Amino acid sequence: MATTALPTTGTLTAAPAYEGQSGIWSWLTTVDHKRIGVLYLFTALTFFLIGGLEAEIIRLQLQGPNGHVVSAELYNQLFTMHGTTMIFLAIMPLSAAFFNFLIPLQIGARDVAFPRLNAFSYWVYLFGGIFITLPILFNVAPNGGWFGYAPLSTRPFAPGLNIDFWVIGLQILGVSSLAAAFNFITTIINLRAPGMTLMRMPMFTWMSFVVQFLLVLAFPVITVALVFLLFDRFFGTQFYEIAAGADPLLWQHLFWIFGHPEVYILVLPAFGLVSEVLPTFSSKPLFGYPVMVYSGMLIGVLGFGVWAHHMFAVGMGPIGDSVFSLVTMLIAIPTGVKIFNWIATMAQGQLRFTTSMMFGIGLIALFTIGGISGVMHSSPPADLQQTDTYFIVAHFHYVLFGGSIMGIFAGIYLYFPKITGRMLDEGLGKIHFWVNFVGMNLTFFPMHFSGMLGMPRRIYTYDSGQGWDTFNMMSSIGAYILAVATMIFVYNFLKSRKHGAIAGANPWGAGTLEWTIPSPPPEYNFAVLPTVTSRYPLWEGDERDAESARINSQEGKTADELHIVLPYNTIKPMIVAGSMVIMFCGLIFAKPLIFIGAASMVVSLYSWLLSPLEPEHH
Amino acid sequence: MSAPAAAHYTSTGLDSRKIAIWAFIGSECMLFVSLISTYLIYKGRSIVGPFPHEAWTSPSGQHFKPILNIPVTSASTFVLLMSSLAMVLALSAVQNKELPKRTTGDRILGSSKLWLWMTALLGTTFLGFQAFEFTSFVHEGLTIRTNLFGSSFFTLTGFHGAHVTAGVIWLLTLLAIDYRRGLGPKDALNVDIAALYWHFVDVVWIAIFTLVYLIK
Amino acid sequence: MKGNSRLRQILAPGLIIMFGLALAAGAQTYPNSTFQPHSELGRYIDFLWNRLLLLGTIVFVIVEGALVYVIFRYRRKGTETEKPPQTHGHALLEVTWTMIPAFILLFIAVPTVRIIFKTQAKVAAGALQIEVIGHQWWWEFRYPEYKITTANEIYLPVGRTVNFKLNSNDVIHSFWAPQLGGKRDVIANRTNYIWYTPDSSMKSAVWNGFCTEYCGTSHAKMRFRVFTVQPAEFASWVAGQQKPAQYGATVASLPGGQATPVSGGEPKTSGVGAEGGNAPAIARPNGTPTPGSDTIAARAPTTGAVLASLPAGYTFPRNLPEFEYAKPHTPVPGDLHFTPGLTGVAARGMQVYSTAACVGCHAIAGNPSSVGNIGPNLTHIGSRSTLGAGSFPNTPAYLALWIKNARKMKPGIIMPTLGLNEMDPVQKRIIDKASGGLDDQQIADIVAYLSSLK
Amino acid sequence: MEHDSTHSDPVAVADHHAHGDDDAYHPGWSTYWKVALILLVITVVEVWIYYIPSFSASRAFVPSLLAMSAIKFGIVVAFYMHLKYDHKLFRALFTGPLFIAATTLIALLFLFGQLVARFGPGK
Ligand code: HEA
Ligand code: HEA
Ligand code: HEC
Ligand code: CUA
Ligand SMILES: [Cu+2]
Repeated sequence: MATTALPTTGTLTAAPAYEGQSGIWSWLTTVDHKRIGVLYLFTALTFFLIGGLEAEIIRLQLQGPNGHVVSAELYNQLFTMHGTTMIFLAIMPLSAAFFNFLIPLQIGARDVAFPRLNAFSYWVYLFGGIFITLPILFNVAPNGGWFGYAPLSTRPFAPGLNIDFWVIGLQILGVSSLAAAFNFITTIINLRAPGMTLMRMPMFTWMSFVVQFLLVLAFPVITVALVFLLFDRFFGTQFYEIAAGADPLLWQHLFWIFGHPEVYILVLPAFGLVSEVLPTFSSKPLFGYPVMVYSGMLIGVLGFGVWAHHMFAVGMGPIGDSVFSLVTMLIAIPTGVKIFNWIATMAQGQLRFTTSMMFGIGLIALFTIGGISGVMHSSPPADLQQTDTYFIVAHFHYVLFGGSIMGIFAGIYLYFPKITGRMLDEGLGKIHFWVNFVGMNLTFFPMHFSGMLGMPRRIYTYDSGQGWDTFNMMSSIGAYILAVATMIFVYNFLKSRKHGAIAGANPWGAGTLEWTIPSPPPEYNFAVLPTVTSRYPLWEGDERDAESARINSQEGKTADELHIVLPYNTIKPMIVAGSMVIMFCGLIFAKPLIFIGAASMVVSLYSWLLSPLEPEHH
Repeated sequence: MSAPAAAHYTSTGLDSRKIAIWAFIGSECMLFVSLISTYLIYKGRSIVGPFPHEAWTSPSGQHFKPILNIPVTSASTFVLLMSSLAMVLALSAVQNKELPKRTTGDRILGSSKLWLWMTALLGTTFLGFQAFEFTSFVHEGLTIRTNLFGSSFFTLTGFHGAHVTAGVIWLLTLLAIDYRRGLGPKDALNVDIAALYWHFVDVVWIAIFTLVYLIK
Repeated sequence: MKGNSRLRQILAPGLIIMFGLALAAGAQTYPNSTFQPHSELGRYIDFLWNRLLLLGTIVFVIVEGALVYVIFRYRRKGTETEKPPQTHGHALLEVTWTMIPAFILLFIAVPTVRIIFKTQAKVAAGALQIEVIGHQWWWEFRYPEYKITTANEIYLPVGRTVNFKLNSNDVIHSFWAPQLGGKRDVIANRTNYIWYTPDSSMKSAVWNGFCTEYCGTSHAKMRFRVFTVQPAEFASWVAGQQKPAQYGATVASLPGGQATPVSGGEPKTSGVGAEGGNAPAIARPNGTPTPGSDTIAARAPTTGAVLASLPAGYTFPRNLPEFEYAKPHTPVPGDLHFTPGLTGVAARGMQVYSTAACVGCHAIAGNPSSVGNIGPNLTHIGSRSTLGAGSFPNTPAYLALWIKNARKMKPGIIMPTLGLNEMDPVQKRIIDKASGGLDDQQIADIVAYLSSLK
Repeated sequence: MEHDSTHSDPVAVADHHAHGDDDAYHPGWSTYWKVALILLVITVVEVWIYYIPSFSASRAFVPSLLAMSAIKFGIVVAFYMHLKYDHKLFRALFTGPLFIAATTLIALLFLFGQLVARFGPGK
């Protein structure tokens, strides 16, 4: 339907996907950022379904008072794993899928700066994700909540394996995120095509750039916090040992120094995606580009100064409370600027309501609600009534689901054609949007009420007569609707991958560099490195842009024919990743594995580092 | 001005690896700050001794000296600082490999192998000091499990020691390459990156030495 | 346009459903609502909340209004001949929408900071001190001024500022009685405070309290009750609590009928010696303050209490319909049964209790063998209205089941399963005689004993 | 509006100055040994004042130690890590995180009452 009405440019033949690159082995050994991006996409979507399934069971349990679908023990594992999965295994990697696939295309590069490191990041993520997810099948999944407060997570209070999986799993995932972040920082700084100045970079790349710095600065802190916990649990140190006089707030501070930047890590890529979607479907450049850049940076920097707003109830004292409160409120300003600039981007445009656009607008509408409730938490006395209730749960689902997930869906609908060469079904897409939109609000809006009416979070059961029954029922119905929405999407995704309409290079009439190359892009992305003279080379560029776009949209030639040197495929990063995970498994299962894993890791690492990346240049 | 297809064009003209190592060092700042903060936060909060700067008598009457040994640590600090000097000389030797060496001084200063060995050796000496320190602490009754001070002290200095160890291995790897095929200006960047890492580990020690050892 | 009509098609019914559900919700009462403050702290918060809600609504309306306007105004009609104006920005506009939010925030920030300092100031002299100690998963409350230790229930005199001093022996908990004020975390190795004054104009009432920091398996069942009572009632309660435990020659009968409140349903208490029903021998506060059969005159607390009219031992009346919400309704697992028709004898129960495992964990002032401090103080357990930190009503029927298999009723707790031939869900083994299993008759005796401890 | 290179792009502008990394200016032996000497001297002074009981008990002790170690830190970074001569990008990559790290450290010490007496509510 709507697809046919869209302007399409470029030739309408589906480029054969990754010629000579099929079969399992090619996926295991690939170092191509696009294929790694696809791996990330599929893996993360799978984890999203798993996290969603966990949420559905949570909602089933809470549908009415005194529910007994699951036991207290299992419930606690479910919400811990739901939060952990959604944050570390679904949204972050979904963003990573876009980093991988898009950043090199948007800046006119042939690959990321360190292709093998990139593969390594993915494999570490996959193995780490499996490591932390599997235990729930054996009823030993992590059960300390997604922020695993000490001392509840220490050995005396959590003697089982549950938290071991969590500590080690997060440690593993941290390696993946850090490695990827160094890679993308370098890529964005150093691999921009000629003329692609920083202030011409597409907004998605910009926001990703900010996110990489957040990762690089936030993850070491949680690494340290987790190391302490790991040492406490395995080697008898006393960092969180209350009997030894430890201060339980140490964990909280370290966690949230990571945790708050983390929430911007989750939302800024979505902001970036929406900043691509809105101009595309408004046929107008992004409004206030420089301000959008600076506000993104400001959000990132301020994000390091607000962590203790998660701790207004811990008794920090009036000075600490006030300072963190004020800095938190400040963040509303740059975020507001983004919201208004997006609306201004749409104003005076010619809006096309594709599915992608609808999700993009959905983000503006819903994130604002979450942002406003965020500001409500930022007032410490008021937060004393809100913290640890469903009001908070409402807030963070509005920003996470209404922000990150909506943005990511907008991105998936926008970039699916670029990734696969085929269009997603727009009809199903719109149904998906509306069911999703209704379900989302029905699930999470009532939580504002149940929270302010006194319902604490993380309770596996509640009594009748507390005034919460109706709101919980609404939330549960909403969650079932969301499940339907998600299934529609999954169906659309799987079907269109093989049977969608052929997309062509630029099905949406978008303006940025990635739309100048065929869909899916050839291995080498750009036959010639493009010359960039403007922010939207396809809209505003001069003849030089047009010329490189013309050459690049041609297809058919192989890298060899074009004398483009591509890195060798290699299995080594995967072996290093696997060895590392085996090493960590040793802590839990059998000590010898530690040495086997470490030895194998060192050997494969040397072998990786000492083997050439690519053929000698001619 | 579009770049030739095969060349590895970079926007800044800088080598990607060097950008990455600096980003890595930035990240390490947060790592060590977390560790140092923890040490300082827990300073004076241990319930039982031994303590860093104060003597302590246990309820059972056992007496413990202040545990930190400033003279020994000063010596090891000196060693680490000198290793940084050796490291810059190693780098400059690699960079200037092709320059003619006229005097003995030139030849000594120009020997990358000498300076790499020297750096690695000084690094190892530092680690030796640390091993000595750790074992003597354990003998005096302070282990990583004893109290908050023990946990945070050993973890902080242990993390630093692990970084030094990794650095030594890195240096030995470079040395192996130097013996196999010689390191020349082409490799300067590789050596430079190792050097940046090495110096960073050194500056972290400068901070630790003051914050942990000297301030009471 | 197509998209538009679909929008209406889908949005309209959605809104109607939402509205309908909201109305349905309005029919209920909200006993834990944070919107009805009953202390000065509550009112400060309410003031901030109202302002936040107002400003938040304004921002919401502006943003969503602008968004909706733009959506409808600038839809592509398909008839456009040229590109829309390619604006890149507008300095003045952008400055404006930076400044306006900043200005709005000022109206939040200023009162916020003032209220922070006001509510965290040093508490006024003469406040009632209450030490709160969080345990997995129950609350210990101490009144140092009166040397009272109790659990899971707090009595507060209206009009007197109360300063809670919060500590934990294990993990982090959080102390929250929503209608009285905000919450404050309860943390080991760190003493926290929160203070407020229950409104003096209030009539005696009961409030639900919750642990709001996730603290492990039974976090959901770590509740408590706050009774805000008139000063005279408080004084009487204090006097009662200060006495050591007394039990007369009381007999608890747990007569025929199914003693088990079944899973999923309301407890079937008919025929059980429950709620003072047909257990006349246990003097229970049957909906009215019970004068008690006390012989020892308690020393009355001094703080302005009018004692004359009330003898020692006031407890808040149970079963008042308006406080239904404070009565737990949690069903008991269906496979937990108690032999019907047993009659417990308190004197015997005292003997059994004092030689059973109980004394290792529980203290009863007046019972010299019962000095444990792992579990709640049971000195006046008979005067409390709930069991298991607000999980079950404190009636003989529930108490018997609790002693028989507490772990089945409240997952993960330290209190072991004590009933003979019962399955301990934590240790995963059957409790036998050798491991101290109590048969139903013994339990009935203990119930009689404990119930008599008013 | 800002279509072309009038917009400052620190990284791209710098292209014209740096011709590949190998050419970056590095100081030589004469600088290196002087730096080493300064480091040495400062370290000696640090340890020395540690052993002057009257000084190490005075208020000036901690600030002077901090100042000295900051100087050592600074010159190693500036000269041995040749940040002083290198591309300003590297300086940004280092000082940005360092700033956030240092602020975090100070904030944490403040929050845990290691810098000033804590203000507590209640009693
Ligand atoms: C995507 C993730 C994300 C994002 C973007 C945010 C954004 C914000 N968050 Fe949120 N937050 C979370 C995820 C996120 N949060 C999570 C997961 C938790 C719970 C963690 C847990 O406990 O499990 C949490 C918890 C949380 C708390 C702790 C609550 C508690 O536990 O007691 C606080 C307190 O201040 C807070 C505040 C804010 C603020 C002020 C913003 C701001 O950035 C929002 C700014 C945006 C706007 C304000 C809207 C747009 C602005 C305008 C239209 C301008 C005009 C507006 C005004 C003048 C108000 N958040
Ligand atoms: C981005 C993050 C994200 C997302 C998208 C979601 C999505 C959802 N979340 Fe949650 N949530 C969190 C992050 C997120 N959440 C976090 C961080 C916490 C805090 C955890 C903690 O306290 O530690 C939390 C906590 C949380 C709670 C509170 C639990 C408690 O405190 O006790 C609830 C309760 O309703 C809830 C519900 C939901 C629902 C109904 C969805 C829905 O949107 C889900 C919709 C459903 C799907 C998307 C999948 C449906 C798919 C199928 C049915 C098919 C499955 C098929 C196969 C697997 C083959 N979430
Ligand atoms: C190993 C310790 C232990 C033993 C033995 C033990 N208890 Fe308990 N008891 C507890 C703990 C802990 C709780 C609090 C449980 C909760 O609510 O989370 C408790 C709660 C109770 C309560 C509810 C108190 C309240 O205010 O909610 C009663 C009544 C009780 N125990 C009676 C007994 C009796 C009778 C026995 C012996 C037959 C006994 N207990 C043996 C630890 C113990
Ligand atoms: Cu105690 Cu939750
Ligand atoms: Cu936050």
